[in-house]
Amino acid sequence: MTKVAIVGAGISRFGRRTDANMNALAWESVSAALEDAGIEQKDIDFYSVGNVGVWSEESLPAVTVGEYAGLTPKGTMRVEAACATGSAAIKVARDSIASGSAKLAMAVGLEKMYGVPTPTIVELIGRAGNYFWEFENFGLTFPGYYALYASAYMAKYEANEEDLALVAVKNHYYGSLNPFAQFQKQVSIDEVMTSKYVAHPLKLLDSSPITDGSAAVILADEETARRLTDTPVWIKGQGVASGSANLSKRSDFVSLDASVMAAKAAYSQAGIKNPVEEIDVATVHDCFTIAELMAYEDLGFVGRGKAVQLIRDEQTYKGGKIPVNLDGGLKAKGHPIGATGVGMAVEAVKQLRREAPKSRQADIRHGVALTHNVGGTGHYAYVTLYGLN
Amino acid sequence: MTKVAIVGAGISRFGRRTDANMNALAWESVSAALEDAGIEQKDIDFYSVGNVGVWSEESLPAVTVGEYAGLTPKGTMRVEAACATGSAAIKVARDSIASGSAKLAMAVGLEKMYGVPTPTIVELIGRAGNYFWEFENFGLTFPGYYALYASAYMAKYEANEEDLALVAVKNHYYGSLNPFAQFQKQVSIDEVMTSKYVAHPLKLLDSSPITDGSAAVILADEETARRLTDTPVWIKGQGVASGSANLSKRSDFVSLDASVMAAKAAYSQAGIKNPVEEIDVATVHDCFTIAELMAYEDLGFVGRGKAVQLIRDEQTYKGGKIPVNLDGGLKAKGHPIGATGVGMAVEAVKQLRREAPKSRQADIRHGVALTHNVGGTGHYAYVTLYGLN
Amino acid sequence: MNSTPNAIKRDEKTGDPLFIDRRELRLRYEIPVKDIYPFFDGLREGRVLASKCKICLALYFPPQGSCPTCRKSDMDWVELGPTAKLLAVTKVCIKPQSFAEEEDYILGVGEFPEGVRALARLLFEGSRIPKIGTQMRIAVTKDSGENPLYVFVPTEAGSNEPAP
Amino acid sequence: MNSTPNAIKRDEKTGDPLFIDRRELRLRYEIPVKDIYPFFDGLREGRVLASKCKICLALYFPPQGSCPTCRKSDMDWVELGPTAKLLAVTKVCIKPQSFAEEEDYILGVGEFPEGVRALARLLFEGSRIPKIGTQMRIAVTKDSGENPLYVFVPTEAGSNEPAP
Ligand SMILES: [Zn+2]
Ligand SMILES: [Zn+2]
Repeated sequence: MTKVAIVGAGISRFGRRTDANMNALAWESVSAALEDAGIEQKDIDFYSVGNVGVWSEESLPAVTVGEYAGLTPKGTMRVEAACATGSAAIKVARDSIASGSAKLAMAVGLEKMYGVPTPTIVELIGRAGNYFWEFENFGLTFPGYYALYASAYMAKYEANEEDLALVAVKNHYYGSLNPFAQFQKQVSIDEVMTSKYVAHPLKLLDSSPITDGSAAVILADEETARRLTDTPVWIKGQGVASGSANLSKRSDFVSLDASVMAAKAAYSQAGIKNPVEEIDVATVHDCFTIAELMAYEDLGFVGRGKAVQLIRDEQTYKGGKIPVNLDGGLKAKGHPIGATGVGMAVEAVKQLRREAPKSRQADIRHGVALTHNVGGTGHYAYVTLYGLN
Repeated sequence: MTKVAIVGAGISRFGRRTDANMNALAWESVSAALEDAGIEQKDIDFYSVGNVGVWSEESLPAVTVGEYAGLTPKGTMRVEAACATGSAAIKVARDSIASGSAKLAMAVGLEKMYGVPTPTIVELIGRAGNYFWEFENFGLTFPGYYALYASAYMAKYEANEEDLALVAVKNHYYGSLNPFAQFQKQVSIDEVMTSKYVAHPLKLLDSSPITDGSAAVILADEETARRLTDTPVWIKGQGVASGSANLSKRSDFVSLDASVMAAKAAYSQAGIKNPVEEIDVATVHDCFTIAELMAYEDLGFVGRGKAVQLIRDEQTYKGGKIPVNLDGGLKAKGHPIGATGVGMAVEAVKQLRREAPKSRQADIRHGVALTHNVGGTGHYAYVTLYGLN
Repeated sequence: MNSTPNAIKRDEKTGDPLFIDRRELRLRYEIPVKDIYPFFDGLREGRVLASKCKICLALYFPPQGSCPTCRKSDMDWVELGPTAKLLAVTKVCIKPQSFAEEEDYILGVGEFPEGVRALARLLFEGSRIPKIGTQMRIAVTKDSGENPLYVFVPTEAGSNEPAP
Repeated sequence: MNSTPNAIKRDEKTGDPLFIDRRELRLRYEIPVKDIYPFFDGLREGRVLASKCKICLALYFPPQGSCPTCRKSDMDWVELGPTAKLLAVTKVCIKPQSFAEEEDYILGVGEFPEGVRALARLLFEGSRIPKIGTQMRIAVTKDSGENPLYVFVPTEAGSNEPAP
């Protein structure tokens, strides 16, 4: 495959953004990415826009963002892969280049969730999955999906709610160091444990928030990348897999098969044999605390049932065996659904270029970062490896 | 660019499909495409699903279709480019192969519009474009968009409503010969002229209908294609462009700039110098009769203002200079938004393989077919050239 | 601010001006069920039916009208249950808008001996969350609109929970 | 069919069974307008304002708060009009659900001498559709909810239409 690199990255402030409409919100990251790459809109051959929408007013966001940001008349499309939408947008931009149809492409991730009241957002997220057999009949919610996994995981591996809380404590700690994060404050185990149940056994502080935000990356072919920058961040591999729509089609509830498959494919493409040894920093899909624990195992950071020990030992903090979510993760940085995967890529770029604030900059030894972006509850999984070489 | 070919194509019956839910509707074309290609689901490396949705119940159609059709756990995403969604799905599948990340990929186009009542569908289509400045304030509808173009085109080139009607007469004639079409009956000029105004000067019979339907194509790299079939249909070029979201940002209303740009790019990639001489058959985006006339000019079939003479002279009928929409077009075959572009590809494949019914089979001399798929009113344009060589 | 146009309000927390859409979109879907109609027939008779491919004998729940392996639409309809083992469970506390009026409810995935699984509400005494591994019985009750709906209930022998 | 469950109805044309969703989704958006608030201020004063980049002088209508060329958010606000030339026009007869109560309405795109264009309703006597090329005047009226809204009306000199 033709080598493709990220040559520009930008991100908006995440949070409840009543000050910016969809297009203006996208522009914050698009302009930052153009600035970072040192290029103009006319240099872009194609752009993809990752947006789930329905909670926001524009039904053709790729076009409205393009007009606002001066990207018209470039070719474009919108993509959706639930909460992995941002990574799907990166795949489309990358394949456009790798196929030879573009030299420079942009992937924009965008979500404006606070366009409707919170109960409506809960409704809309709940409808994802299999509508008739899960939502229409039973009112299964999105936290409910992950709560089902948490119930089975905790029963099988004798984990408890305090173990889940450790993930929230870590990610809020790093969120407190990230000025772009939605929650820039630490939380204690007690605060997590006394927060209200959203879907038993998951509590409010086990959950990522509702978020508005955008992120953008600019991708280039090898020649263009080397011309534009001394520190291109190469996409070394990307694995993509899907899981059943109906959760009842899954055979167990302790692991996301799609994550396992996507990781395997990405490692194989990137030549990674021992992830913990060869990866400097990872951002994983912690929409709920249980999701981060399952990710440790699904990505091969530890064996089955060993994730709890990894977080108890603080081995996923900076300086640990495998630092995870040093940007605060979805949990504290926020989870603007369509932007999340692109935001992960932005973080990978900053970490690999050693541009993160010192307090949360990982030790870059191998020059390899991983992003793990899950759509729904393993309905989609996109695992991507980024590298300095 | 790596050569990519279509090796399997399938389509569902188009119409008001109260007998099939979204997944079952998709399965009709997916199973036909698998059958046509002579492969099984496990052979597919990646599939894209083109679906606009909101009028239908499933918000993660790529996943629910995958589960129903036995495509899980293959990698997937949903794509959207308004009415050009199907062509965007083909781009994603093609680039997946051309980039080397897949050998066999499927593009599925799907739309179930009759999931809600007609006034709600009119509302949802109207909201596409720029929501606040066009819909919220003024209630501009989708037919209204094209009607604005019709008013300017007719004024500038002294065309009249009868000229528009000629397009409807032609496409209904071919629809009457297509058992998969929504309208399998001819209409007279009188019937078109006496049908009610939808958005002046466009009438009901100037307009494509609301449609449920699906279509699927299977794409392969050169080696796989040659192994699977003796008649691969190669993608010779694909141009992609966009137009402003706000119609008021357009400088004139007689041509879709995005179509012109996309055609130019596609012709350049495919080495087409004189479209009318080198293309055997075209399917163009006739969501309204005016759209087909503008397409004749935007695609370079005739000079500016000459489209009316082309249809008056019946030169876009079978046997004419450039046969257009021998499947009935969006006008009579139907326009299931996300499926339309894939349905165009299916028609190109059948025409090039000389598998269309004799009464509407074009004379294949150069082995080249064109599809022109517009999203919104030139908000997106995808022009694709297919060939036997 | 008196002179703010009607359609614009100030956000309570940030004070930012927000234009309040005058156009409400209401969506209520009509979902074709022709190919799985035997399921609804069964439900009315108090039975929960899965579809079974006559060719490869694959069992589908939720039921579907075609078998993607055989590419045929030739299905038998077979009854599930009565017992299933609880694989995963939750109590939904933050509810979607359209379930806002309901009490917190318990949902779980039960696995039948035939190998298929179903998600359904759990109706156990006192809204108790049963343990993973509990044997349950599938039953048909009615939803608030008098439509038949399947649920999991304790087995006739009692809760039948695994030892701690 | 008496025994059809409540939630299932037969389609009137095809007789196919359709499950009628019990969950209605209602959507009404709140759209941030902070960066273009001067536009709404202007509208209340009867003026239609475009934003103009202080650096490159590019004019934006609909207005936007940032200039994508200069990558700055430093805008002047300038009044459009009063006259514009009609470039394209339609009368909307089949209306969306949320406009169902309104009479058929006329919409057109007018081009201002400054080069920018606007889409708006046309209020001409007798709901007449004016000819392409007609000179019009932009004005501010109120929508049914008493919110100010811009429209095109005949110029003060009369309809000012081009000769046929
Ligand atoms: Zn079978
Ligand atoms: Zn400027």
